[in-house]
Amino acid sequence: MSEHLIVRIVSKMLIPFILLFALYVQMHGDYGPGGGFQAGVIFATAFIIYAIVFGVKRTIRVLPLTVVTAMVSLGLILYAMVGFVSLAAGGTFLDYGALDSHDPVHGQHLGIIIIELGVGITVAGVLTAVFYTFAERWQK
Amino acid sequence: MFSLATLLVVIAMAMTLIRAVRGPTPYDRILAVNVHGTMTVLLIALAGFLTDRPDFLDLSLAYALLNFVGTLAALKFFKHGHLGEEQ
Amino acid sequence: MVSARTFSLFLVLFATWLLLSGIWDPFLIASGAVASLLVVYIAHRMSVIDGEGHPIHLSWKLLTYLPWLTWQIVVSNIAVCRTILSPSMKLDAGSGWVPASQTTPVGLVTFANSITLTPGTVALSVYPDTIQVHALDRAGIEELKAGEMNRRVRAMEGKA
Amino acid sequence: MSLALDILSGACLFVGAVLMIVSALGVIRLPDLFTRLHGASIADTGGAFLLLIGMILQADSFLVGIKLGLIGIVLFFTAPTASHAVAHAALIGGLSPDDPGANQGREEAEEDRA
Repeated sequence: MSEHLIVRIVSKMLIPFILLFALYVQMHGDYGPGGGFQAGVIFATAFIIYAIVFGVKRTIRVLPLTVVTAMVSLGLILYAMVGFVSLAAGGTFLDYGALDSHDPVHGQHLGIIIIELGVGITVAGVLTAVFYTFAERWQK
Repeated sequence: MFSLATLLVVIAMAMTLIRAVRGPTPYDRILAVNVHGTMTVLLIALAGFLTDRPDFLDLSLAYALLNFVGTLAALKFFKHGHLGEEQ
Repeated sequence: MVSARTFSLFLVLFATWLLLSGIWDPFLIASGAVASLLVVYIAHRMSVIDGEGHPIHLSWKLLTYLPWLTWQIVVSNIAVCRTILSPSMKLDAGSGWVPASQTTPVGLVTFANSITLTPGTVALSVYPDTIQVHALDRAGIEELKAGEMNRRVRAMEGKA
Repeated sequence: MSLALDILSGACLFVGAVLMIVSALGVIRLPDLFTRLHGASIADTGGAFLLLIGMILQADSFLVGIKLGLIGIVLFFTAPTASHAVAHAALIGGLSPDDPGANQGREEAEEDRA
Protein backbone atom coordinates (compact mmCIF):
# COMPACT_ATOMS: atom_id res chain seq x y z
CA MET A 1 0.00 0.00 0.00
CA SER A 2 3.06 2.27 0.14
CA GLU A 3 2.50 3.25 -3.49
CA HIS A 4 -0.84 4.68 -2.36
CA LEU A 5 0.08 8.35 -2.07
CA ILE A 6 -2.66 9.76 0.19
CA VAL A 7 -2.72 6.89 2.66
CA ARG A 8 1.08 6.92 2.83
CA ILE A 9 1.40 10.62 3.59
CA VAL A 10 -1.44 10.84 6.09
CA SER A 11 -0.11 7.76 7.92
CA LYS A 12 3.34 9.31 8.04
CA MET A 13 1.87 12.43 9.63
CA LEU A 14 -0.28 10.48 12.05
CA ILE A 15 2.11 7.81 13.35
CA PRO A 16 4.19 10.08 15.68
CA PHE A 17 0.99 11.37 17.23
CA ILE A 18 -0.42 7.89 17.76
CA LEU A 19 2.82 6.96 19.55
CA LEU A 20 2.73 10.13 21.65
CA PHE A 21 -0.92 9.53 22.53
CA ALA A 22 -0.05 6.00 23.66
CA LEU A 23 2.64 7.34 25.99
CA TYR A 24 0.23 10.02 27.24
CA VAL A 25 -2.35 7.36 28.11
CA GLN A 26 0.44 5.41 29.81
CA MET A 27 1.55 8.24 32.08
CA HIS A 28 -1.90 9.63 32.91
CA GLY A 29 -3.40 6.36 34.09
CA ASP A 30 -4.08 7.82 37.54
CA TYR A 31 -5.72 11.03 36.24
CA GLY A 32 -8.13 9.66 33.69
CA PRO A 33 -9.16 6.54 31.84
CA GLY A 34 -6.25 4.50 30.59
CA GLY A 35 -3.20 2.87 32.00
CA GLY A 36 -0.77 0.24 30.92
CA PHE A 37 -2.96 -2.08 28.91
CA GLN A 38 -4.67 0.58 26.82
CA ALA A 39 -1.37 2.36 26.23
CA GLY A 40 0.22 -0.87 25.05
CA VAL A 41 -2.62 -1.45 22.59
CA ILE A 42 -2.38 2.06 21.13
CA PHE A 43 1.41 1.82 20.95
CA ALA A 44 1.17 -1.45 19.02
CA THR A 45 -1.45 0.14 16.74
CA ALA A 46 1.14 2.64 15.51
CA PHE A 47 3.36 -0.25 14.38
CA ILE A 48 0.39 -2.09 12.88
CA ILE A 49 -0.60 0.89 10.70
CA TYR A 50 3.05 1.21 9.69
CA ALA A 51 3.08 -2.46 8.71
CA ILE A 52 -0.19 -2.11 6.80
CA VAL A 53 1.08 0.85 4.78
CA PHE A 54 4.78 0.05 4.37
CA GLY A 55 4.81 -3.73 4.68
CA VAL A 56 5.78 -6.12 7.44
CA LYS A 57 9.40 -6.53 6.29
CA ARG A 58 10.14 -2.84 6.75
CA THR A 59 8.37 -2.83 10.14
CA ILE A 60 10.56 -5.71 11.30
CA ARG A 61 13.60 -3.63 10.31
CA VAL A 62 12.30 -0.80 12.52
CA LEU A 63 11.25 -3.02 15.42
CA PRO A 64 13.18 -6.31 15.18
CA LEU A 65 11.78 -9.53 16.61
CA THR A 66 14.52 -9.65 19.24
CA VAL A 67 13.39 -6.25 20.55
CA VAL A 68 9.76 -7.42 20.64
CA THR A 69 10.73 -10.54 22.59
CA ALA A 70 12.86 -8.42 24.93
CA MET A 71 9.92 -6.04 25.47
CA VAL A 72 7.62 -8.92 26.42
CA SER A 73 10.02 -10.15 29.09
CA LEU A 74 11.21 -6.71 30.22
CA GLY A 75 7.68 -5.70 31.19
CA LEU A 76 7.19 -8.84 33.19
CA ILE A 77 10.57 -8.41 34.89
CA LEU A 78 9.68 -4.82 35.85
CA TYR A 79 6.41 -6.04 37.34
CA ALA A 80 8.00 -8.85 39.32
CA MET A 81 10.87 -6.61 40.41
CA VAL A 82 8.50 -4.17 42.11
CA GLY A 83 7.00 -7.10 43.95
CA PHE A 84 10.32 -8.46 45.15
CA VAL A 85 11.75 -5.08 46.06
CA SER A 86 8.74 -4.34 48.23
CA LEU A 87 9.14 -7.82 49.72
CA ALA A 88 12.78 -7.03 50.45
CA ALA A 89 11.84 -3.66 51.96
CA GLY A 90 9.76 -5.42 54.57
CA GLY A 91 6.27 -5.37 53.06
CA THR A 92 4.28 -8.12 51.38
CA PHE A 93 4.54 -8.94 47.68
CA LEU A 94 3.51 -5.86 45.61
CA ASP A 95 3.02 -3.81 48.77
CA TYR A 96 3.96 -0.49 47.13
CA GLY A 97 3.83 1.43 50.39
CA ALA A 98 7.00 -0.28 51.55
CA LEU A 99 8.98 1.09 48.58
CA ASP A 100 9.53 4.37 50.41
CA SER A 101 9.93 3.88 54.14
CA HIS A 102 9.42 7.59 54.93
CA ASP A 103 6.39 8.34 52.78
CA PRO A 104 4.16 5.35 51.91
CA VAL A 105 2.00 7.48 49.58
CA HIS A 106 5.02 8.35 47.47
CA GLY A 107 6.01 4.70 47.47
CA GLN A 108 2.57 3.69 46.24
CA HIS A 109 2.69 6.28 43.48
CA LEU A 110 6.11 5.06 42.32
CA GLY A 111 5.08 1.40 42.51
CA ILE A 112 1.95 1.93 40.42
CA ILE A 113 3.80 3.91 37.77
CA ILE A 114 6.48 1.23 37.35
CA ILE A 115 3.95 -1.60 37.31
CA GLU A 116 1.80 0.16 34.71
CA LEU A 117 4.95 0.72 32.64
CA GLY A 118 5.65 -3.00 32.85
CA VAL A 119 2.11 -3.87 31.75
CA GLY A 120 2.29 -1.36 28.88
CA ILE A 121 5.64 -2.64 27.57
CA THR A 122 4.49 -6.27 27.71
CA VAL A 123 1.15 -5.60 26.02
CA ALA A 124 2.76 -3.55 23.25
CA GLY A 125 5.32 -6.33 22.69
CA VAL A 126 2.76 -9.15 22.73
CA LEU A 127 0.35 -7.41 20.34
CA THR A 128 3.13 -6.58 17.88
CA ALA A 129 4.33 -10.18 18.08
CA VAL A 130 0.77 -11.43 17.43
CA PHE A 131 0.48 -9.16 14.40
CA TYR A 132 3.86 -10.27 13.05
CA THR A 133 2.84 -13.90 13.44
CA PHE A 134 -0.49 -13.31 11.69
CA ALA A 135 1.11 -11.47 8.78
CA GLU A 136 4.02 -13.89 8.48
CA ARG A 137 1.77 -16.91 8.15
CA TRP A 138 0.89 -15.81 4.62
CA GLN A 139 4.45 -15.29 3.46
CA LYS A 140 5.08 -18.87 2.39
CA MET B 1 -29.93 19.55 24.25
CA PHE B 2 -27.12 17.05 24.80
CA SER B 3 -29.58 14.23 25.40
CA LEU B 4 -31.53 15.03 22.23
CA ALA B 5 -28.33 15.19 20.17
CA THR B 6 -27.15 11.90 21.67
CA LEU B 7 -30.49 10.26 20.86
CA LEU B 8 -30.35 11.47 17.25
CA VAL B 9 -26.76 10.24 16.83
CA VAL B 10 -27.72 6.82 18.22
CA ILE B 11 -30.60 6.63 15.72
CA ALA B 12 -28.23 7.59 12.90
CA MET B 13 -25.80 4.88 14.03
CA ALA B 14 -28.57 2.30 13.98
CA MET B 15 -29.43 3.40 10.43
CA THR B 16 -25.86 2.96 9.18
CA LEU B 17 -25.95 -0.59 10.55
CA ILE B 18 -28.76 -1.34 8.06
CA ARG B 19 -26.34 -0.59 5.22
CA ALA B 20 -23.60 -2.60 6.92
CA VAL B 21 -25.90 -5.63 7.08
CA ARG B 22 -27.42 -5.24 3.61
CA GLY B 23 -24.09 -4.76 1.87
CA PRO B 24 -24.10 -5.82 -0.93
CA THR B 25 -20.39 -5.38 -1.69
CA PRO B 26 -17.68 -5.53 0.98
CA TYR B 27 -16.88 -1.88 0.25
CA ASP B 28 -20.42 -0.84 1.22
CA ARG B 29 -19.99 -2.63 4.52
CA ILE B 30 -16.61 -1.03 5.19
CA LEU B 31 -18.04 2.38 4.31
CA ALA B 32 -20.99 1.86 6.65
CA VAL B 33 -18.71 0.74 9.47
CA ASN B 34 -16.44 3.73 8.86
CA VAL B 35 -19.36 6.16 9.15
CA HIS B 36 -20.56 4.23 12.18
CA GLY B 37 -17.11 4.74 13.71
CA THR B 38 -17.11 8.49 13.03
CA MET B 39 -20.49 8.71 14.75
CA THR B 40 -19.17 6.64 17.66
CA VAL B 41 -16.37 9.17 18.18
CA LEU B 42 -18.97 11.93 18.52
CA LEU B 43 -21.25 9.72 20.63
CA ILE B 44 -18.47 9.07 23.16
CA ALA B 45 -17.72 12.80 23.37
CA LEU B 46 -21.42 13.60 23.81
CA ALA B 47 -21.72 10.90 26.47
CA GLY B 48 -18.81 12.54 28.29
CA PHE B 49 -20.71 15.82 28.39
CA LEU B 50 -23.96 14.12 29.32
CA THR B 51 -22.43 12.44 32.36
CA ASP B 52 -20.13 15.39 33.11
CA ARG B 53 -16.96 13.34 32.73
CA PRO B 54 -14.50 15.09 30.41
CA ASP B 55 -12.18 12.06 30.67
CA PHE B 56 -14.32 10.50 27.97
CA LEU B 57 -12.65 12.77 25.43
CA ASP B 58 -9.49 10.66 25.67
CA LEU B 59 -11.49 7.59 24.70
CA SER B 60 -13.02 9.55 21.86
CA LEU B 61 -9.59 10.57 20.56
CA ALA B 62 -8.35 6.99 20.81
CA TYR B 63 -11.41 5.79 18.90
CA ALA B 64 -10.85 8.35 16.16
CA LEU B 65 -7.30 7.01 15.65
CA LEU B 66 -8.31 3.35 15.84
CA ASN B 67 -11.25 3.84 13.43
CA PHE B 68 -8.82 4.99 10.74
CA VAL B 69 -6.46 2.08 11.32
CA GLY B 70 -9.36 -0.37 11.37
CA THR B 71 -10.78 0.87 8.07
CA LEU B 72 -7.41 0.60 6.33
CA ALA B 73 -6.77 -2.86 7.80
CA ALA B 74 -10.18 -4.10 6.64
CA LEU B 75 -9.62 -2.69 3.14
CA LYS B 76 -6.21 -4.29 2.88
CA PHE B 77 -7.58 -7.57 4.12
CA PHE B 78 -10.36 -7.55 1.52
CA LYS B 79 -7.92 -6.66 -1.22
CA HIS B 80 -5.25 -9.26 -0.49
CA GLY B 81 -6.96 -11.75 1.80
CA HIS B 82 -4.20 -11.24 4.37
CA LEU B 83 -2.27 -8.46 6.08
CA GLY B 84 1.19 -9.59 5.04
CA GLU B 85 3.59 -8.44 2.37
CA GLU B 86 2.30 -7.49 -1.06
CA GLN B 87 3.73 -9.73 -3.73
CA MET C 1 22.91 15.58 13.19
CA VAL C 2 19.57 17.06 14.14
CA SER C 3 17.72 18.66 11.28
CA ALA C 4 15.32 21.56 11.71
CA ARG C 5 12.47 19.23 10.79
CA THR C 6 13.33 16.77 13.56
CA PHE C 7 13.56 19.57 16.09
CA SER C 8 10.24 20.99 14.94
CA LEU C 9 8.59 17.57 15.28
CA PHE C 10 9.92 17.36 18.83
CA LEU C 11 8.48 20.79 19.65
CA VAL C 12 5.09 19.93 18.14
CA LEU C 13 4.95 16.63 20.01
CA PHE C 14 5.93 18.25 23.31
CA ALA C 15 3.33 20.99 22.84
CA THR C 16 0.71 18.35 22.07
CA TRP C 17 1.68 16.52 25.26
CA LEU C 18 1.30 19.67 27.34
CA LEU C 19 -2.08 20.45 25.77
CA LEU C 20 -3.34 16.90 26.30
CA SER C 21 -2.05 16.66 29.84
CA GLY C 22 -2.88 20.09 31.24
CA ILE C 23 -1.32 19.07 34.57
CA TRP C 24 1.69 21.21 35.44
CA ASP C 25 3.46 18.60 37.51
CA PRO C 26 7.27 18.49 37.12
CA PHE C 27 7.29 14.72 36.85
CA LEU C 28 4.66 14.68 34.09
CA ILE C 29 6.36 17.48 32.15
CA ALA C 30 9.68 15.64 32.37
CA SER C 31 8.06 12.41 31.23
CA GLY C 32 6.50 14.39 28.38
CA ALA C 33 9.95 15.46 27.23
CA VAL C 34 11.22 11.87 27.48
CA ALA C 35 8.16 10.58 25.62
CA SER C 36 8.60 13.15 22.84
CA LEU C 37 12.26 12.17 22.49
CA LEU C 38 11.35 8.49 22.33
CA VAL C 39 8.70 9.16 19.68
CA VAL C 40 11.13 11.26 17.64
CA TYR C 41 13.64 8.40 17.84
CA ILE C 42 11.09 5.81 16.67
CA ALA C 43 9.82 8.18 13.95
CA HIS C 44 13.43 8.63 12.84
CA ARG C 45 13.89 4.86 12.64
CA MET C 46 10.66 4.60 10.65
CA SER C 47 11.99 7.47 8.49
CA VAL C 48 8.66 9.27 8.59
CA ILE C 49 10.29 12.65 9.36
CA ASP C 50 10.58 14.23 5.94
CA GLY C 51 8.78 16.70 3.73
CA GLU C 52 5.93 14.22 3.42
CA GLY C 53 5.55 13.23 7.05
CA HIS C 54 6.09 16.57 8.73
CA PRO C 55 5.47 19.36 6.20
CA ILE C 56 6.47 22.53 8.01
CA HIS C 57 7.04 24.43 4.78
CA LEU C 58 3.36 25.25 4.11
CA SER C 59 2.63 26.83 7.46
CA TRP C 60 0.94 30.21 7.36
CA LYS C 61 -0.78 30.20 3.97
CA LEU C 62 -2.92 27.41 5.36
CA LEU C 63 -4.66 30.07 7.43
CA THR C 64 -6.02 31.76 4.33
CA TYR C 65 -6.96 28.47 2.67
CA LEU C 66 -8.92 26.90 5.54
CA PRO C 67 -11.69 29.54 5.81
CA TRP C 68 -12.31 29.27 2.07
CA LEU C 69 -12.40 25.46 2.30
CA THR C 70 -14.82 25.69 5.23
CA TRP C 71 -17.15 27.85 3.16
CA GLN C 72 -17.00 25.35 0.28
CA ILE C 73 -17.82 22.54 2.70
CA VAL C 74 -20.83 24.43 4.09
CA VAL C 75 -22.21 25.17 0.62
CA SER C 76 -21.80 21.62 -0.64
CA ASN C 77 -23.18 20.14 2.58
CA ILE C 78 -26.42 21.98 1.94
CA ALA C 79 -26.50 20.87 -1.70
CA VAL C 80 -25.94 17.19 -0.89
CA CYS C 81 -28.49 17.27 1.95
CA ARG C 82 -31.04 18.66 -0.48
CA THR C 83 -30.30 15.83 -2.91
CA ILE C 84 -30.62 13.14 -0.24
CA LEU C 85 -33.85 14.55 1.17
CA SER C 86 -35.55 15.15 -2.17
CA PRO C 87 -38.22 12.48 -2.60
CA SER C 88 -37.53 11.74 -6.28
CA MET C 89 -33.75 11.79 -5.94
CA LYS C 90 -32.84 12.50 -9.53
CA LEU C 91 -29.12 11.88 -9.73
CA ASP C 92 -26.62 12.92 -12.34
CA ALA C 93 -23.65 11.10 -10.86
CA GLY C 94 -20.50 10.32 -12.76
CA SER C 95 -16.76 10.56 -12.80
CA GLY C 96 -14.28 12.76 -14.60
CA TRP C 97 -10.68 13.93 -14.67
CA VAL C 98 -9.58 17.13 -12.99
CA PRO C 99 -6.19 18.69 -13.76
CA ALA C 100 -3.89 19.14 -10.75
CA SER C 101 -0.98 21.55 -11.07
CA GLN C 102 0.64 20.82 -7.69
CA THR C 103 4.29 19.84 -7.83
CA THR C 104 4.86 18.22 -4.43
CA PRO C 105 3.21 15.06 -3.05
CA VAL C 106 1.93 16.99 -0.04
CA GLY C 107 0.28 19.59 -2.27
CA LEU C 108 -1.35 16.84 -4.29
CA VAL C 109 -2.62 15.15 -1.14
CA THR C 110 -3.98 18.44 0.18
CA PHE C 111 -5.86 18.97 -3.07
CA ALA C 112 -7.21 15.40 -3.19
CA ASN C 113 -8.25 15.45 0.46
CA SER C 114 -9.93 18.83 -0.01
CA ILE C 115 -11.92 17.33 -2.89
CA THR C 116 -12.92 14.35 -0.76
CA LEU C 117 -13.69 16.50 2.27
CA THR C 118 -16.16 18.54 0.25
CA PRO C 119 -19.38 16.50 0.16
CA GLY C 120 -20.53 15.81 -3.38
CA THR C 121 -17.08 15.09 -4.76
CA VAL C 122 -14.71 12.22 -3.97
CA ALA C 123 -11.19 11.72 -5.29
CA LEU C 124 -11.10 8.24 -6.81
CA SER C 125 -7.46 7.97 -7.79
CA VAL C 126 -4.54 10.35 -7.80
CA TYR C 127 -1.94 10.75 -10.53
CA PRO C 128 0.89 13.30 -10.64
CA ASP C 129 -1.00 15.72 -12.90
CA THR C 130 -4.65 14.65 -12.77
CA ILE C 131 -7.13 13.42 -10.22
CA GLN C 132 -10.05 11.19 -11.07
CA VAL C 133 -13.11 12.58 -9.31
CA HIS C 134 -16.54 11.11 -8.73
CA ALA C 135 -19.33 13.62 -8.20
CA LEU C 136 -22.92 13.28 -7.06
CA ASP C 137 -23.75 15.99 -9.58
CA ARG C 138 -21.65 16.38 -12.69
CA ALA C 139 -21.71 20.15 -12.20
CA GLY C 140 -19.32 19.54 -9.29
CA ILE C 141 -16.70 18.21 -11.70
CA GLU C 142 -17.11 21.19 -14.02
CA GLU C 143 -16.62 23.48 -11.04
CA LEU C 144 -13.42 21.67 -10.06
CA LYS C 145 -12.20 21.80 -13.66
CA ALA C 146 -12.58 25.59 -13.51
CA GLY C 147 -9.68 25.28 -11.09
CA GLU C 148 -10.35 27.65 -8.20
CA MET C 149 -9.47 25.06 -5.56
CA ASN C 150 -6.51 23.84 -7.62
CA ARG C 151 -5.11 27.39 -7.78
CA ARG C 152 -5.53 28.02 -4.08
CA VAL C 153 -3.79 24.78 -3.09
CA ARG C 154 -1.02 25.54 -5.59
CA ALA C 155 -0.54 28.98 -4.03
CA MET C 156 -0.43 27.48 -0.53
CA GLU C 157 2.19 24.99 -1.61
CA GLY C 158 4.58 27.86 -2.23
CA LYS C 159 7.70 27.40 -4.30
CA ALA C 160 9.26 24.11 -5.52
CA MET D 1 -24.34 36.43 27.08
CA SER D 2 -24.48 32.97 28.55
CA LEU D 3 -28.01 32.51 27.20
CA ALA D 4 -26.91 33.47 23.70
CA LEU D 5 -24.04 30.98 23.98
CA ASP D 6 -26.44 28.26 25.10
CA ILE D 7 -28.76 28.93 22.19
CA LEU D 8 -25.90 28.97 19.70
CA SER D 9 -24.38 25.75 20.99
CA GLY D 10 -27.81 24.11 21.20
CA ALA D 11 -28.45 25.04 17.58
CA CYS D 12 -25.05 23.64 16.53
CA LEU D 13 -25.68 20.39 18.40
CA PHE D 14 -29.18 20.00 16.96
CA VAL D 15 -28.20 20.75 13.36
CA GLY D 16 -25.13 18.53 13.67
CA ALA D 17 -27.17 15.62 15.00
CA VAL D 18 -29.80 16.10 12.27
CA LEU D 19 -27.01 16.10 9.67
CA MET D 20 -25.87 12.75 11.09
CA ILE D 21 -29.39 11.39 10.46
CA VAL D 22 -29.40 12.84 6.93
CA SER D 23 -26.01 11.26 6.29
CA ALA D 24 -27.20 7.87 7.51
CA LEU D 25 -30.28 8.28 5.33
CA GLY D 26 -28.01 9.02 2.38
CA VAL D 27 -25.91 5.94 3.06
CA ILE D 28 -29.12 3.88 2.99
CA ARG D 29 -31.00 5.57 0.14
CA LEU D 30 -28.36 6.38 -2.48
CA PRO D 31 -28.14 3.79 -5.26
CA ASP D 32 -24.51 2.65 -5.42
CA LEU D 33 -21.25 2.70 -3.50
CA PHE D 34 -19.76 5.82 -5.05
CA THR D 35 -22.86 7.92 -4.42
CA ARG D 36 -23.10 6.55 -0.88
CA LEU D 37 -19.62 7.93 -0.25
CA HIS D 38 -21.06 11.43 -0.65
CA GLY D 39 -23.71 10.68 1.95
CA ALA D 40 -21.02 9.45 4.31
CA SER D 41 -18.92 12.56 3.87
CA ILE D 42 -21.74 14.69 5.34
CA ALA D 43 -21.28 12.86 8.64
CA ASP D 44 -17.51 13.36 8.42
CA THR D 45 -17.73 17.10 7.80
CA GLY D 46 -20.97 18.88 8.65
CA GLY D 47 -22.22 16.50 11.30
CA ALA D 48 -18.95 15.95 13.12
CA PHE D 49 -17.74 19.55 13.07
CA LEU D 50 -21.06 21.12 14.08
CA LEU D 51 -21.35 18.71 17.01
CA LEU D 52 -17.75 19.47 18.02
CA ILE D 53 -18.36 23.24 17.80
CA GLY D 54 -21.51 22.86 19.88
CA MET D 55 -19.53 21.00 22.53
CA ILE D 56 -16.61 23.47 22.44
CA LEU D 57 -19.06 26.32 23.13
CA GLN D 58 -20.27 24.43 26.22
CA ALA D 59 -16.79 23.41 27.42
CA ASP D 60 -16.22 24.50 31.00
CA SER D 61 -12.43 24.44 30.85
CA PHE D 62 -9.74 25.34 28.35
CA LEU D 63 -8.44 21.76 28.41
CA VAL D 64 -11.76 20.28 27.31
CA GLY D 65 -11.94 22.70 24.39
CA ILE D 66 -8.40 21.79 23.32
CA LYS D 67 -9.18 18.08 23.38
CA LEU D 68 -12.31 18.59 21.29
CA GLY D 69 -10.18 20.62 18.88
CA LEU D 70 -7.67 17.76 18.67
CA ILE D 71 -10.49 15.31 17.88
CA GLY D 72 -11.56 17.70 15.13
CA ILE D 73 -8.03 17.84 13.69
CA VAL D 74 -7.69 14.05 13.73
CA LEU D 75 -11.06 13.68 11.98
CA PHE D 76 -10.09 16.40 9.50
CA PHE D 77 -7.09 14.34 8.39
CA THR D 78 -8.37 10.78 8.70
CA ALA D 79 -11.98 11.01 7.47
CA PRO D 80 -11.26 12.04 3.85
CA THR D 81 -8.32 9.63 3.73
CA ALA D 82 -10.51 6.71 4.76
CA SER D 83 -13.22 7.75 2.26
CA HIS D 84 -10.66 8.00 -0.51
CA ALA D 85 -9.18 4.61 0.43
CA VAL D 86 -12.62 2.99 0.20
CA ALA D 87 -13.32 4.70 -3.15
CA HIS D 88 -9.95 3.74 -4.58
CA ALA D 89 -10.24 0.13 -3.39
CA ALA D 90 -13.71 -0.13 -4.95
CA LEU D 91 -12.40 1.29 -8.22
CA ILE D 92 -9.52 -1.20 -8.24
CA GLY D 93 -11.97 -3.90 -7.20
CA GLY D 94 -13.91 -3.36 -10.42
CA LEU D 95 -16.96 -1.25 -9.50
CA SER D 96 -17.84 1.22 -12.25
CA PRO D 97 -18.06 4.85 -11.12
CA ASP D 98 -20.11 5.98 -14.12
CA ASP D 99 -22.84 3.42 -14.43
CA PRO D 100 -24.82 2.64 -11.27
CA GLY D 101 -26.94 0.20 -13.25
CA ALA D 102 -23.95 -1.99 -14.00
CA ASN D 103 -23.03 -2.02 -10.32
CA GLN D 104 -26.58 -2.93 -9.42
CA GLY D 105 -26.29 -6.06 -11.55
CA ARG D 106 -22.86 -6.77 -10.15
CA GLU D 107 -24.00 -6.22 -6.60
CA GLU D 108 -26.87 -8.64 -7.03
CA ALA D 109 -24.47 -11.16 -8.52
CA GLU D 110 -22.22 -10.77 -5.49
CA GLU D 111 -25.20 -11.10 -3.22
CA ASP D 112 -26.15 -14.35 -4.93
CA ARG D 113 -22.62 -15.60 -4.65
CA ALA D 114 -22.44 -14.77 -0.97
